[in-house]
Amino acid sequence: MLEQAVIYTFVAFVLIGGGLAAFSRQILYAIIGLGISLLGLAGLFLNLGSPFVAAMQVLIYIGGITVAIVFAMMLSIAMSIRPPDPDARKLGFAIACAVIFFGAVAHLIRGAQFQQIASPASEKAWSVGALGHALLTHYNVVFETLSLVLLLAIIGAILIARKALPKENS
Amino acid sequence: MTLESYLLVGAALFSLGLIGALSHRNLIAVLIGIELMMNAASLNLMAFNRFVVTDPTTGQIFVLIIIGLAAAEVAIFLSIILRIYRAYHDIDAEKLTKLSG
Amino acid sequence: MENAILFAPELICLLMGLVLFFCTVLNWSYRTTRGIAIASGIAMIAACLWTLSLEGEPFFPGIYAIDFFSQLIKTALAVGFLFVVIASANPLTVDRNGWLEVPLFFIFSTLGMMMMVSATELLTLYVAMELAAYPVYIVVALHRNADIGGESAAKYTVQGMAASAISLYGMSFLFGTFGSTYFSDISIPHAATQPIFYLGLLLTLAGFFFKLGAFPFHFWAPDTYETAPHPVITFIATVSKVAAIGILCRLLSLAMPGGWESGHAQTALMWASVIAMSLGNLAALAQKDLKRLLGYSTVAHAGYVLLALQTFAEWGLTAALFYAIGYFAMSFACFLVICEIGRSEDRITIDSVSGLYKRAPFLSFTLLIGLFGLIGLPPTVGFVGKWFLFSAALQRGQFYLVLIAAINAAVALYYYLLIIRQLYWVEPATQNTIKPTPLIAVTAMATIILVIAMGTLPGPFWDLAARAARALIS
Amino acid sequence: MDTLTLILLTTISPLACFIIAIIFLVQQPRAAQGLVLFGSAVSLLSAIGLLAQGPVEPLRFLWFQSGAIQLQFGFILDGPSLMFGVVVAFITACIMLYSIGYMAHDPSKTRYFAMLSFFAWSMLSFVYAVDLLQSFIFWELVGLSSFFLIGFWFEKPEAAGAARKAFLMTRVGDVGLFIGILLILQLVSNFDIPSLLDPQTGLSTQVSPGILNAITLLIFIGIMGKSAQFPLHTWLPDAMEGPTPVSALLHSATMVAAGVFLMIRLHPLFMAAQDTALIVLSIATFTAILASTIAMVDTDIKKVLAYSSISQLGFMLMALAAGSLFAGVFHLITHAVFKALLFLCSGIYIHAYHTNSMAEIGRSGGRRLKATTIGLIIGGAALSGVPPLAGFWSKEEIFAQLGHNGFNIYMAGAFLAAFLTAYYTFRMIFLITKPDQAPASDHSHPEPLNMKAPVLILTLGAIALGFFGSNIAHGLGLIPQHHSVILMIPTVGVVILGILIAYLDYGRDNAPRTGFISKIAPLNTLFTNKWYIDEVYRVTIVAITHALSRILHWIENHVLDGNYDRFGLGILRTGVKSTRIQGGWMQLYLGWAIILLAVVALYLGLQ
Repeated sequence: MLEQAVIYTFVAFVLIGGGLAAFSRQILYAIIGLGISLLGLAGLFLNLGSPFVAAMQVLIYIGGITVAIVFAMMLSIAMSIRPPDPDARKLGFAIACAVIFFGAVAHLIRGAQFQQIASPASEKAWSVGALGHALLTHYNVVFETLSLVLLLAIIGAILIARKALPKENS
Repeated sequence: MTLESYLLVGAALFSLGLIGALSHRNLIAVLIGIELMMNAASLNLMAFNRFVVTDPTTGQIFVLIIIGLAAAEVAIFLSIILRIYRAYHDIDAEKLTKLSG
Repeated sequence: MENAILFAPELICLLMGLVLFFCTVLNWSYRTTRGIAIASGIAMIAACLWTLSLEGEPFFPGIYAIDFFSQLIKTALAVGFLFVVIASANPLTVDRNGWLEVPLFFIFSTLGMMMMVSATELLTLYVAMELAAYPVYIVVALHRNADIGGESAAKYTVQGMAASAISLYGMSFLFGTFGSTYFSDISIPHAATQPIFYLGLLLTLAGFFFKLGAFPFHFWAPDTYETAPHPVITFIATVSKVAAIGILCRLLSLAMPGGWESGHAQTALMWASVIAMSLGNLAALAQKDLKRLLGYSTVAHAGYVLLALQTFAEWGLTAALFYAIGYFAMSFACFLVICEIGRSEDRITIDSVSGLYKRAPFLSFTLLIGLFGLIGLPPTVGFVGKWFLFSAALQRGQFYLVLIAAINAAVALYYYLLIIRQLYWVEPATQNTIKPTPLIAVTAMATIILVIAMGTLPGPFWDLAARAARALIS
Repeated sequence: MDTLTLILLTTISPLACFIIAIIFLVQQPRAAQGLVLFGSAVSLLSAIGLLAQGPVEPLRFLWFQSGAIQLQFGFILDGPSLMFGVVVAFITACIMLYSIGYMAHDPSKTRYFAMLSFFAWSMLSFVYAVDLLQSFIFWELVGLSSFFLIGFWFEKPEAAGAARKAFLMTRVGDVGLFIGILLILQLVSNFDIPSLLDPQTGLSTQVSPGILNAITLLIFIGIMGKSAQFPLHTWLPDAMEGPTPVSALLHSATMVAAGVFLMIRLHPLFMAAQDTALIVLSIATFTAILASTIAMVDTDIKKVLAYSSISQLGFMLMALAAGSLFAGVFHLITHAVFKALLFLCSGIYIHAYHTNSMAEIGRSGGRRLKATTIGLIIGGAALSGVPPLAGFWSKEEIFAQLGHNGFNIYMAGAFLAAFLTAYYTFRMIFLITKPDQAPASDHSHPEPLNMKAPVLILTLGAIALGFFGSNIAHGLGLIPQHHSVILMIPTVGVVILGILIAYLDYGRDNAPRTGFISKIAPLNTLFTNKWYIDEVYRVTIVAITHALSRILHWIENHVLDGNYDRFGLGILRTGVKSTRIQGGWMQLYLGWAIILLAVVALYLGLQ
């Protein structure tokens, strides 16, 4: 019973946070919404049996990515100014798109029959050790590639954000 | 909760992300919307991982990789935002006419 | 050791990428860096040719496949990389700060594309796809005018990220349907009963449609083509198109046996094809900006390729691969000229090429051949390639589809001819002649020869494509 | 020499000359000219050699094979291709010879001769093509090379425009042809022309009459474009902007004849498709009359000849549609010779007096160029159908065919067109030879020998060719029919009537020098304005295209570029220093894409 309540709390986190992120006109609230939503997700991950991924979600996503977004916002936006006027037509269109998409996907999900397994896999299969082993055997290419992508992203980010030299050729 | 309800939560999160990405004029808000969409995929993967798959490592690794890629993506995108901000910060009238012409 | 040989092209790509990275760290001159990049391109081609007929799985089984298909596409990618680096001899439109890094990002993007066509597992595919995409996001932003570059990069990146999120969401359903990320576990008979599988496939394809610039994810193409720095857009328009067609072939080949009968995916692709080609050609009619016009023409050509792919047959697959290589050559011919004549201009309008035959006879001839190819005139690969694409659809009895395509090809003639007229029949505004360097002249010559040779002697190229297609299906 | 060597010599030598000239001889125009002329001579001699050997089995080579599909190339060596191949090679050789004088002072002679050679290669390969796809490829190449030749003087905006118009209009036709070919591919997966035409197993036995009508009609659209039949004819008169030898080559004997030749090639198919044959007959008759009426009021000598070509092509198609292969081929060959002759003569006048106006040529003393004037009169008479010159015999054959098969209305139309032909031809001759005022002074110099020689050769051809009708019929494997003298009477009658009226209007000593048609003002205006067909195009097709592109442009400006404005201005106005996504345009599209995906997904779900 209590477990159920906790899960539903997490689901509520996810959806309320998502709603805040989607509808808020104040960019800071949107970021907070994203944080709440991600936190809820981390809870759901925990509930789905993966404490490691949940921890990573909190550490990297909330601790890293969201904070980076906050910094970018502070660097680029004067916080005090009035948010832009809402564009009702655009919002309506976006909501319509989302509702149609959700309807279609929900319909398909409800109609789908997945080959579900009877009981969750053993505790051992979920362990961090198993994950690490798989990353270095099965998925070593993926792992290496990911590190390459991160390296490139860092170089690129520095390069793009670097202040441009005065133009020589104009 | 059943698999189906997890998937529905995922779909709802995706749709919320879609609203964020489609309705905002602010690039950061758009980025947030897209992050939500990616997280909906993560939720799906974890749910399938728990209910469908016999070996649960794959889904978890998938989600970990998504988190890593999202970090890279955000880094690039934020630097682009800073670049645009800077370009328009020291904007002058001449530049404007150049753009609109 | 054997695995290292199988993985040789990617390994060389990676190593040379690191060398290029050191070039940027040590702040060597752009000449040197480009020279190293050219050398790495040649080394990559050599490695690809060396491994061309090898087969195997260098990593954990099922993750990564080396077969004739992947190696053929990799060869094309390596050639493309080499050509693009040669074409970016003097990339004035790129931010002066970023010159050194441009070859670096190109080579890593190429690496990502190479891995993409070899990946036989969803996660590997996804990571490779992002490795291919991120460097391009970065270089698009490196326009010398921060405003233009930022604009177009923001648009391109938002579209790309949204498409890859959609793709990812689709992949999660594929994972759920089969309980595995390995392509080899995907069984169509089982899936055909599951509508959710089609949802997954549809959403996954969306990401690749984005790369290809195909309907409905094409709308980034004209804008980005117009505003991105010339060498960058050359890369996007040539190399990444080859990779996109390649990966589409790989994904669709999964549904090959019996794909036609199941029908749904086919119907969707068919409509995508028809709308893409009609929309692209109609919109191109009104364009004044040369790069933008070519952007719309890309959309149309993606439609032609889909025409063959939606047949879900070996012949169609072969035709698409053949056209991918041909399209690479044709569009490179156009973009090479754009890079050369527009070194110092941000925008290339149709007027920029007026009277080019007087200022640069050889370059204008190159552009002419490229345009003839895109029009689909006989001595070029454009004609034979379109012929193969169309006959693939005809073999499925889709006469009306081909009819639409043929009318589209005729409409397209008009705007290409507009450029040709500008090239040869209008007096140039300036008299400065443009003399390409010997290296660029040789590259242009090689492109022309490729366009003509594939058009007149399609046999050997077709055999290569057919062999690749068979490798995919089996 | 064996057949293979001969056919390769015929077709490949112009190509080889083109490649060598364009790559190595750009700086040596004299060498290029000599080489190209040599190549064309080789080609002509081999073509004659082939004709001497007589019809043989087609030669086929595999070009490309994959699975069930195979593409072949090869050479069909039957009556029509052997004879027409010789005509093409012959006319090309004459025109190259003539061009030496005509283009003597042109700075880019190499390019000119190389393109002529390229053209000869594509045309000859088209004539001998055994495979329908091969035919189509060379058909396109013929169009492409004529695009370059018409636009040769691209400094002139008219020439550039004309080249573009020619290319676009013939391409409209080509789409029809291409679709027809694709239809054949889909239905029978076979492009081999002899087996398609086979009366027992060919295309006509495998598909329903309706489909056959559709296929042949689509092919006829291609023919309409290439052979300048109504309503796709307006490019041909404009295409006279090219150098006159090019006009002579392309618009009398070869390029426009490609359409007619395609119909000759596929004649059995057209005969099996009754409805198409009737449509072809109507369009051809109408075109023949239409073009003649325009020719009788135009003042530009090349334009008159151009319209005359259109009208004569109509005659050929009439003959073919009425069922006579022989009449069509015969008229094609005779017309090639006398029309080339007329163009060359006009070229000499234009070269000498620098004017295209017939009256001006006459006033400047056109008749002093003796050899040319004789050529003009003989060629004109042959065109009009004065017995016993070439045109008489071939036209008589057409009338006989129409009468024989009971196409009475069409026969009446043909007589009308023949009458008009005689009238406008002699109007031209009289305007040049009997000027209204005596030439001021004699400053003309005699035509150079290398321009005179082709004229003389072609004059002989125009006189003699008519008597070879039975040989041509024999070459086609037919037995020539002998027609009654009764039928020749009206044929000769209309010709004499036409000449007589032309004499009254222009020829006699105090002639009014205005055509009889000017008394009927509305018709005169109609004809002078070329039946307003270009205007109709301008207000319909061109306007629609422009409107469409303007709408798209508006969308671009107001939906797309407008957002650039809003982007920048928004920042200034509100001072919001936020980074906004550039306008709603992109998000709108992304939204539509999502909706589309959702709808497709739903569609899948509801299955």
